[in-house]
This record gives sequence, structure tokens and C-alpha cells, in this order.
Amino acid sequence: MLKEGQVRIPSGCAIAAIIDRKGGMINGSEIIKSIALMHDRSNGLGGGFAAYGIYPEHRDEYAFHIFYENAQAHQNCEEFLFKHFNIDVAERIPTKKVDSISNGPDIWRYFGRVNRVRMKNSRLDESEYVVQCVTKVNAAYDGAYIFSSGKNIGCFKAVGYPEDVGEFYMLDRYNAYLWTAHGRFPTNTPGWWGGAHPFNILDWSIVHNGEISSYDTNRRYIEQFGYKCTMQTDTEVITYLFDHLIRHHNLPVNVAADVLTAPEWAEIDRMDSDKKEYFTNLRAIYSGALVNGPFSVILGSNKGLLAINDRLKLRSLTAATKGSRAYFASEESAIRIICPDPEKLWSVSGAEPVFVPLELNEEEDV
Amino acid sequence: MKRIYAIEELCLNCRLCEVHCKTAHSLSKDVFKANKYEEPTPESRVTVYGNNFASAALNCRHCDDPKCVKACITGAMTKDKTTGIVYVNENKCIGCMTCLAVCPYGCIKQGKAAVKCDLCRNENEPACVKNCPNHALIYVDKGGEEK
Amino acid sequence: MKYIIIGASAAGLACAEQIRKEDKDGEITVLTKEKYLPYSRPSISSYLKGAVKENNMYLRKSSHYTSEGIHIVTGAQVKIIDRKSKTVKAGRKTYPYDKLCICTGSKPFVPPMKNVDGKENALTFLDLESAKRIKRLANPRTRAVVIGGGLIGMKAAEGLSKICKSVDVVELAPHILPSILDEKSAKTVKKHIETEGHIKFHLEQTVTEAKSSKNKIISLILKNGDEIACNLLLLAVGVRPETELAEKCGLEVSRGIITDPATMQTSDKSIYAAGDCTVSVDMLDGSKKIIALWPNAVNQGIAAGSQMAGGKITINKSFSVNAIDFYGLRICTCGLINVQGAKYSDKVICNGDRYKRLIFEGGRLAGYVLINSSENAGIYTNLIETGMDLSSLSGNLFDTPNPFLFVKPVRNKLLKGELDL
Amino acid sequence: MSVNYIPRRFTVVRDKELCINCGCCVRQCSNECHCFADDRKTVISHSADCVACHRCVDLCPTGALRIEKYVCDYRENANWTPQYQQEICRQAQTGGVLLSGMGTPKDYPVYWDKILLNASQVTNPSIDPLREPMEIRTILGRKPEKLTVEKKGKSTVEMPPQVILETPIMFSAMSFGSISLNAQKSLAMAAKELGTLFNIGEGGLHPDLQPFTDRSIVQVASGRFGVHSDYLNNSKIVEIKIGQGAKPGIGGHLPGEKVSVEVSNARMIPEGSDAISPAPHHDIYSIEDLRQLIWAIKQATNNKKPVCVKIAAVHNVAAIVSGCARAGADIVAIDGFRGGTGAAPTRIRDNVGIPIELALASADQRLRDEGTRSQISLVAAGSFRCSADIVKAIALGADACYCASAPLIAMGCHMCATCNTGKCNWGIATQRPELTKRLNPDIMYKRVVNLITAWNHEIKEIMGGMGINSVDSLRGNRLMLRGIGLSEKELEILGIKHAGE
Repeated sequence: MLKEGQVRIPSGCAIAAIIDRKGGMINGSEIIKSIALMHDRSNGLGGGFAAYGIYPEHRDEYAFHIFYENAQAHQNCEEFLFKHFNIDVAERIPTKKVDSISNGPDIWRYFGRVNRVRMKNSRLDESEYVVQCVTKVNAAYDGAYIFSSGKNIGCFKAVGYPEDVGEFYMLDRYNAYLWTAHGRFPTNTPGWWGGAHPFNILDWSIVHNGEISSYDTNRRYIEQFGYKCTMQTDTEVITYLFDHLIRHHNLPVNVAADVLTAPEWAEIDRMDSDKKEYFTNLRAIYSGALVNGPFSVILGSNKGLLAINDRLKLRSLTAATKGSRAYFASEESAIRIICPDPEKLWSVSGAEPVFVPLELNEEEDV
Repeated sequence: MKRIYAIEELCLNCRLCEVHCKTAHSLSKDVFKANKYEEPTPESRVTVYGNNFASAALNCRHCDDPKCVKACITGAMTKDKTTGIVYVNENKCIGCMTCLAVCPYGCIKQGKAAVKCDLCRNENEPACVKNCPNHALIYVDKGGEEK
Repeated sequence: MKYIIIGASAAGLACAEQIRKEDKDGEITVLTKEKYLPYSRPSISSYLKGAVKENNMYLRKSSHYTSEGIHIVTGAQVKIIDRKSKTVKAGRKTYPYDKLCICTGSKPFVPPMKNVDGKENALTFLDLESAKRIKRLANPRTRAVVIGGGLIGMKAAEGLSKICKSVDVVELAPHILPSILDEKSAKTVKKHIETEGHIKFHLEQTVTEAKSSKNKIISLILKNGDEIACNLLLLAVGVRPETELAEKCGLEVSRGIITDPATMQTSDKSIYAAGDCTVSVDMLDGSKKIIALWPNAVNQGIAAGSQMAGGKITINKSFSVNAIDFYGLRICTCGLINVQGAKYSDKVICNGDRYKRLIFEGGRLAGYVLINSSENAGIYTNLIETGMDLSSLSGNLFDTPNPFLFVKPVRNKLLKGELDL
Repeated sequence: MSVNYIPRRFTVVRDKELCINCGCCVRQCSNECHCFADDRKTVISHSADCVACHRCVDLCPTGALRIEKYVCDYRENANWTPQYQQEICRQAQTGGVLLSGMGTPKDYPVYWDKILLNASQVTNPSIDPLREPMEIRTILGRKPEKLTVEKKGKSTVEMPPQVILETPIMFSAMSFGSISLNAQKSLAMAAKELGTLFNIGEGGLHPDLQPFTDRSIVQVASGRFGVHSDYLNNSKIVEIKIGQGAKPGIGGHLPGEKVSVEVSNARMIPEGSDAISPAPHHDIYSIEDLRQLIWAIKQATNNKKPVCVKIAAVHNVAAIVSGCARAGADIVAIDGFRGGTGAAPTRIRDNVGIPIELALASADQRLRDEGTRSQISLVAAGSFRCSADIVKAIALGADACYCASAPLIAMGCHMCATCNTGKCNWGIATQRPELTKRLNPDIMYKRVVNLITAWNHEIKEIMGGMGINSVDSLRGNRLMLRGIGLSEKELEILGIKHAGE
């Protein structure tokens, strides 16, 4: 059986997210409740969560979550990690036995800082250094897969229904100010835990529903800039696009969102001259980064949460707010079950990405 | 009202207008029968003059003040008040051809009765215009407005 | 305003219709001595040979006169024009007029011949009535003789040849159709007519005497002594303008009624005249002559009508143009044909039965005779009428005239009119 | 005439039953294949010079004419085919280089026909182009590396000159001289209506085309005909023509007899003199020389016009394209070896160069490997026969496609491939006024507009099926392509998978 990266597997999905703008903590049980309601949108072949703010005691260290399929992989990977990072903590991620989840890999996490000598020698800036290290492990170390690599964030995923995955990782023990969740409906049986979502690099995490028809255009665009789309998934390529636009091109998140879901020409032609120029330039420069076909994407980051929908609104995505919290889910019911009386509730439109910025005092600049 | 005008620069000298005019004014209305077997042979009301280098198809201009109507000795040649089309009543015409002798454009042919363009009796588009492969014949209002 | 028009052929009808165009309310009365509504007088030969039916000879539908408000009085032979009281008298009725137009046309000219006058089988051929009478008399046993080889005589002879056993034509001139043909072309035509119509010609002859029995002619004696059998005699030597009414009321008359050549006004300001009864000025040589031809009559009628109704149309282009056929032989003539003088020249192209003679006055076209080659003759007519300088032409004048005879700007106008394409 | 050892190629078959002897064919055939018999009434045909252009066939009002291949068997020989024998005879007679028009008729693989397109089923929806917007607007020109903004909605980036096309289809270079002014005018009018560009070729600009210069691509070719400051500035794009797919490495030669007053004015050469385009540009002997010319043109146009470099698809095309991009070309046009021509030496046309599919695929990939693909525009040329070819080209990586033969066919061209004789019966590849007037721009531009509009519809339909609503997302989307019956190597060069994979 081929796994992600060896074959492109289309999937359907459920996605959900909660954010507290003010940084108030939300228990993992809430997001599990929300995603569990959309049980039928996934088929038990993948579920996962991303949580921001869960490791306050390690907030300045990279938290690596890694799947090991065998001891050799474990050994090689740790050797690499210890060489390139100053690792403070290395431990198994606590899990609970859940009937529906089996045959899993060995799951470890590490907290540490970059090895500054090695980084200097590599002549890369820190984030690029981290990304390249992660890419190296994932591409070159068979059986080892880093699925979470940000600071003060963690990704938790497995093959199974998302609510079972939540139980497996005991997420009710974690509190975060931003949660995203994903339930997967792949058309094949990849059976590989790394293939579950969210997809994470640094502090970017993406949950995504849909199958983008511009995949190869986007992939071939982003691969010009040193990325390697090893997973062949939409989520991966969208993550890289955001990473590239925001980190390399210094675009604000909402501008990056405009690149991915640029308005139609007919609409641009009707805009005032500033906006027209803005979008014309944007579309001219980033034609390869326009994402086409059905998708709804929730991008989590230390800057906040971005929810975008495709231009034709071919995938469902509902948003709601109450107090300092904002909720997103593929279905409205998945919001109402945890927030029965939202102040505002709307369907995210294809043309208008929703960005909920974090207003944390101790915000980290990545 | 609309008239047929000819554009020399576009005329190919293919003379298909003549073929199709004959057809339109035949009994059978069939291009093949009309041009080959029908008796009496239908006459073309449009004539292409010139050669491959310069040619033009000419047919009745349906003048505002038609000399042929004034010269007609039998009252067969009339100008329709509403359409402006100059017609020959073939029953009245005795074929004296005085009309031919006064038409300054040379647009009347001799036959048993005078033969001339009737704009295909106010069809949407006369056959010659419809079948001109290069739009060298146009059917427009005097102001030049198309259709 | 009361308009009276005497005569209801080409000029009279054109005059009446023109008045109506310019004066919607005036009272228009047309008096005709004939008992028919206006009909095509030139068609009587076609009628004679059976090529056209009587009901197709009428120039307009009878409803036309009602809708146009033109009152036609048939059988009204005008006896007197009273210029003082501005009335005309026809029969027992008196018609007052404000404007009067005399369109009396022509009358046949009959030369003196012994024992002809009053014979019941000696007829003229000028109107529908006479044609009907001839048609009644003629039959396959008839031996017809036509005196006169002009237009009327020849058309009558052609008509008769379709009915009668034999037709003879006696003509004074050395060739037939002297008014429209030159000698050479006349020979061609004559030959054609002899072959096709089996008509026997007696040229440079006159009839001196007729032999008769029971008030019917039975034979004719010619100048040279020949005697030809005849049981139907047609007198078609020629016509003269019918000027009797005009003369009687004191209008200026020479060979025809004298009018202003532009307005058709006679010497009486309220009276106009148009058509064959008037003297025309030939625009081509300035000569005063009788141009007894249909288009000329119509043009004069229109001018007279317009002037009578206070309009502005005048006539300044009188010239003769004529088209005729004999047994399929097409003859088309125009302008000056039998002219002499150093300023005229001509050129003849003869090819089989096609004959084309063009007459030039200096660098302009002055006339033509076309036999079996009258295609697009109107273009020649137009050259004559406009007096176009022939050196400005780009094509060969002797080819069938067509738009490519003209230089491009002129041609473009022919093809596209005023369109700017 | 002496015996020329070559049988005629076609027979005109006249159905005497149907022929009405109207003589239309007699007057329409510039090769004089029809005439009136001695009675001057009956039309007869003799076929010696028939080129199968179908002018007579198409205009015959009764359908009485048919062109048949003249079948005359030679003794079978798979090596010495009749064609080679005939060509030898022709050369034996003339002592000259064989010339041909249009693209190569030889049976080389057409990869478009070996590539299949994808469509959406279940996992993502196809899009109905009649109900949803479907964008094919294409922007050509050099792009900055990245966007800079003051804030969302306010761009601060300085954009080099860009050209907006409302369709990814442009009309490729055909000069006044190789085609008639009326043909050029038709393309110009069509380009204007379609919101695309036409390329005036290397023959200079005829004043009649002045109203269309804002939709024109002007060429600077090795002959530099008609090039002056206004010429460059009255355009949308300036194209440096290095080569042509039909005749890579070969210049052009318009014989003096075709250099009429009008042609001489447009080309700015004396009337009646031969118009020679040298094989190379004599100021470009290397890539750095090209860079200088590009910059010279940018100076002359005040940096207002994108500069395109057009090259023929040859063996190391990827490296050349990359070099052109680095030399400052904003757009690189690659002309595949099946591309058409007014006249080319037959041997060159049929043997030199590579197919556009492979050239495009490798050039696009090379630019991506270099990380410069997003900054420059790639235009593909060299025989696009239908909208599917265009879609495949874009999916392989082209920004836009150059079409020439297709619009010519829309204007009446029947691919008789005798453009070089100047006797084109359809008024396209000729300067004879009695022939050029057969092409009425008012009719023909509409036909061209119709053709491209139809293709646009089809492109949208295909895109909709793929679940794509913008051509931007089709560009380089090779996952939408699958090869059929191709070798591993071919698939590798094309960068596509085999059908079923």
C-alpha cells in the first residue's frame, strides 16, 4: 500500500476550530465535542488536532512531535536532532489505550533550541534552519516523521475518528487558546499516521477540507522556492504557500489569504483604482499560488487564526463569535453544540477570508 | 428603405450573384434546375461587369425619381409607394424597352417583358446579397445603416 | 383652384398626377374625347397582333383616379376654349378653369389620294378605337396595304402580318423608318422584316389612286403604275400636332403649339400645353421640332402640371429616345441621327446582326442607332443627356456600356450611390 | 514545356450533370485549371496545376466539382518513395533548393494526440462554465519576485509593463509580404475584438494597421525591416525574432518582384529589391549580445514595452530559454518545428528542430528548477489545431499560445502549402490585388473571432470539467495530463504520468 507522498489521495473532511482572542484557555474536551458531532464527515481513517499555548513552560523552545515506526528510525532521528538542536526534554507523548486505534507508531516529543553553531555554519536564519531540519528528517529518515515543530504548540494526530484520537492523546488534559481539529474521509486506506491532519510546520498548522484542482500548479510553483511537497496533499501545499508568502515575502496574513483566494477578474474590474491595481498585481505575480477547486482551510498560527473558503464556495464553512471567542466548523451544528447562543454566526464567503488576530501581550514574533 | 449597393473593391467576379438571382427568379427555385434545365431560362437581374482585376455587380438602383417609370408607355413599370421598389408588371409590359433606353445605370434587360431587379419582392435579403461570398453586395438603408 | 386638362394620354395623365402631387386640394378634371380611361396608345399595335389584352392596356387602375381625386371625363370632345370666361366647352357642358393644359396629341396626316377618302376599308391607326376596328376587319384572307413606313406604319404592318394573308408597305422615302434610322441600318431592318414577316415593301413610291367596289377599296395603283391588291388599307403616312383648339382660341401656333420651353406655358398665362401637340426645342441642336415620343410627353406633362400648381419643375432637356422591335429585332435610337455637318461624326460597328452606330458632336455623344445591340442603351442616353466629355471615360465606348465605362469616382457613385463605405 | 517527369498531384473531377457552366471556377482559379471550351459556353477542367486549394470546389454553386488525388503508382519501394523521387526530379530540373509553405506535413509524433486530460468526479465538483465565472484572462510580462504592500488593498510594488490578454490565444507572426494586408487586417480586427494580440511579423507596419497597434506585437528580426522608434513604441510587445519553428537557423528571402510599393514602404527598403532576412542577427552572435539588444529596445521604448524573444525549438531549447530569461527577456516564445511558414526550404522544414510539446515541457521545468518561471512569461507556438491542444500546452506550462495556421484556415486557407508561389486563391499568402481582395476583412475577422470564441468556450468547458475556474490554476498543472502510448523517457520529459497511473 502506498502512503502519502507516494500517491495522491483525495479526501473529504470535517474541520473545526476555536480561538480565544484574548488568550483565554480552552480545554481540549470542547474541540473534541465539536468535531465529534461531525462524525459522519470522516471515515475513521484520520483525525487530528493542533493546540496553541499548551506548553507555556517551554514557550521559547521548539516542540517536536515525532512518529517512530521502528527503533532504528528512533535512533537515527534522535542522533540528528541532538546534533542540530540543544534538546532539553525527550519523552513519550502520554496516550491512553483506545479500542479503535491500533497499530500506532512510537510517539515522542522533544523540547529544545537550535544548535546556534550549526545554524550559523548553515548560513540560514533560524526558521529556515528549523524547516530544513524537519524536511530533512521527513524526507531522508525512513520511519521517522516530525509532525509538529512549532513553539508552544502541538499537533496530535492518528488514524481513527477524531474524537477517538482526542481520547487517545487525552486532550482533555491540555488547555490552549487556539484549537483546530480535523476528521478525514480519504478515498483510499493509507493507514499512515503521518498522513492525518493537521499539517504543521513551525507554528503554522492547517486543517483543510477539499480537494484542490490547482494542486500541481501550486506544487510546481512552490517547489521553485526550495519546498518539497513530499506528502502530495493539499494541506501540505497550502501550508507551504502560506509559509512562503508570509515568511519569505513578508506579506501580512490577510494579503496572503488574498493571494490564495483572489477575487474574480470581473469583480476586480469593478473596483476602485487602488484595489484594482492591488489585485491585478497580486494575481499577475502570484498566478501560480491561486488555489482553485473546492476547499475550506483553517490556518492556525501564533498570529491568530485564518479561515478561508474557495472562490466559488464549493465547501461549507461556518463561523461564529461570542465574547472573545471565535468558532469555526464545517457545519453550524458543530459550533452550536459548544456555543449554543453565538452573538454572530455566518457562512464564510469565498471572497472574504476571516482572520481572527490574537491579542496576546507576550506575542512572539515568528 | 433598403437598397442594394455594390462594392467594387470586394467583387470577386465569381458571378454567383447572377446564378442565385436566376434561381430566385425561376419557377423551380432550384439552383441546378434553374440554371440548367428550366424553360424559359430565367434571366439574371444582376449583372457583373468587369474582369478579375476590377468588377462589380450592378442591379436596379430603384431610383427616387425613376426614369424608367416615366418612360414606360404602358404603365407596366411602377414604383411601389410604400416599399419604393420599382416593379415591372409583366402582363402589361409589351417589351418595347423604352425603359432600357432611358435607364442611366443600364439595369434593365430585354426579354419578352422588361427584366429587372425586384429586390426579390421585399425578401429579408435579396438572393444576390445573401449569396455574395465576399459581401461585395450590401443591402442597406440609404443612410448606410446595415439592415 | 380648378384645373382642366384636355387629353388623357401620356402628357395629360402625367400633368394631372403632377398637379395632384403639388396641390392636394385643387379640382382636377381631365377631358378626353375617347371613351376609354387613359390607356397605352403605343400598345395598340401589340393589341392588334394579340400580344396584349385590352384590360392590360390601361395605364392605371380605375380606382387610382378616385383615390387621387382626378376626375376623368370620357367621350368629352372639347369644342371651344373660351379664354375670356376661362371655360372650355365639351358637348353640352361647360367647364370653368383657372389653369388649363392642352394635351391633344397628334392627328393622322392623310395625303391626298384619289378614291380613298371615305372608303370603309381605309383606316388610320392612332387610337384603340381604330385598332379595334382594324382587328374586326382583318382576317387570314385579308390583303392589307400600309401606306407609310414610319414607326406607326411599320408597327401596324407587323401587327397585320400576324393576321393577314399579305401585307404591303408603301413608303415615299428611300428607306423605312426614316425618322429613327439612317439608310444603312434601315436596310438591315428591312431585310429582317421581309424575312420574318413576309412583308413586301414599295419604297420611293406613293399611291396615286385606289380602285374600289361597293365603297370598298379592292386595289391600289402606285406611282410607277403597279397595281397591288388591297382589301384593307391603313393610312399611316404620319401625324401632325393636333392644334385646332389652340389655333381657334388664338394661341400662338406654328407647326405645333408654341410654349415656353421650360414651363410649357403658352402665350396665354393660364394655359399650358404638353405632349405631341407642342413644338419642342431639341436640346442637342437647339432646333425646334415636334418630338412626338412618350418620355418627352411625360416630362412635358410633369413640367406643365408642376407649373400650373405653382411648383418649380421645368423642362430643359428635350430630345428623342425611342425603342422598338420588329419580330424580335430590337431597335433603339436616341438623339440626333440624321444630321449633317462638319461638327458631326459617326462610327459604325457591325457584327452579324448586331449594328451599332454612334453619332458624335465633337467630343460628346449626340445620338445612337442600336440594332440588336441595345443592351444598357440607357447609359448612352445618359451620356447624350448629360453631354459628358467622352475623353473622361475609361472604357471602350463601343463595348456594351457598363459602369466600367466610367472612371472610378463616377463608377463608385453609380455603384454605391451616396453611400460612404 | 519540356517533360518534367513528375505526374500531376490532383485531378479535378467535374460532374457534367451538375455543372451549370456558370464559369465561376474559371474566374476563381489563379492556377488556371478551368477554362471555357471552344464554344465559350461549356466549362472544362484540366488539372495539371491544381494544388487542391478547393477555391473552385467551395464556390461552385452546384457542387459539381471534386478534387481527387491523382493516383499514379510507382513500383513499390519503402525507401525510394514517390515523394523522394519527385523531389529529385524537381531538383534535377531546377537545380534549386526545394521550397515549401506551411508546417511540415511529415508524420512525426504529435504529442498533443498522446496526452489525455483529466476531469473531476465525486471528490471535487466540476464547474459549469455557463453558470460560474470561468477565467481565461492571461497576463504577459516580467513579474517582480514578490508583491509589496502598504496594507491589504494597497500595492506598493513597481510593476514592469504587463499585457493583459482576454484569452491565452494570440496570433503569431505573419508579415505583410508573406500574407496579404487584408489577412493581417482581419487578424488585427479580430485581436482587437477578442482582447488579444496579433503579431505583425518582420515586414514592418503598414499604415492601415495603425489603428490596431495597441493590439500588436511588433517584430525586430534579423532584417530589421521597418524598425524605427515609432514602430517600437506603437505596439504592445516588441518581439526579437531569433528563429522560426519551420526553419530554425535559416533566414528569409522575399524576392524583389514581391516587394511592391506598399511592401517596400512598410519594410523601408527600395521597391523591387530583394528583402533578405539574414540567418543570424548580425548584432547577436551570443547571449550577451542579445542582452544588449533587449536593453537597447527597452531604452528606446522607455521601459514601457515587454520584450519577447522568439526562438525555434531546437535541441537545447531549455538552456536557451533560460538564457533568454536571464538576458532580460520578459517573454520567451518557443516555436515548435511543426510551425508554419510562408516559404521555407523543404529539407529544413521537415528535418530541423523538435516538437513544441517536448520543448515547452523541458523549458518550463528548467525555468522552475532555476526558480525564475514565475517571473517570466512563456509563449508556445508551432501548430495548435484545437482548443484541447491549447489546454494541454498551458497545463504543460505555457502562459499563452501563438496560433497562425488555425486562423488562416478560418479565413479560407486549405493547407495547400503553396504559399511560396504567391498565387493563393484565398487571398491570404499573396500580394496580387485581384486575389487579396477575395479576403474581405469584415467577413474574415468575424470568422477568426468566432473560431477563437469557440475555442475559448471549449477551454472553459475543459477547465470546468477539471474543477478549475481560472486559467492560472491550469498553467503548469501537469497532474491534469496523462500520457497514452508514450515511453518512460517521453513521459519524463513531458513531466506527466501515464494514463492509469
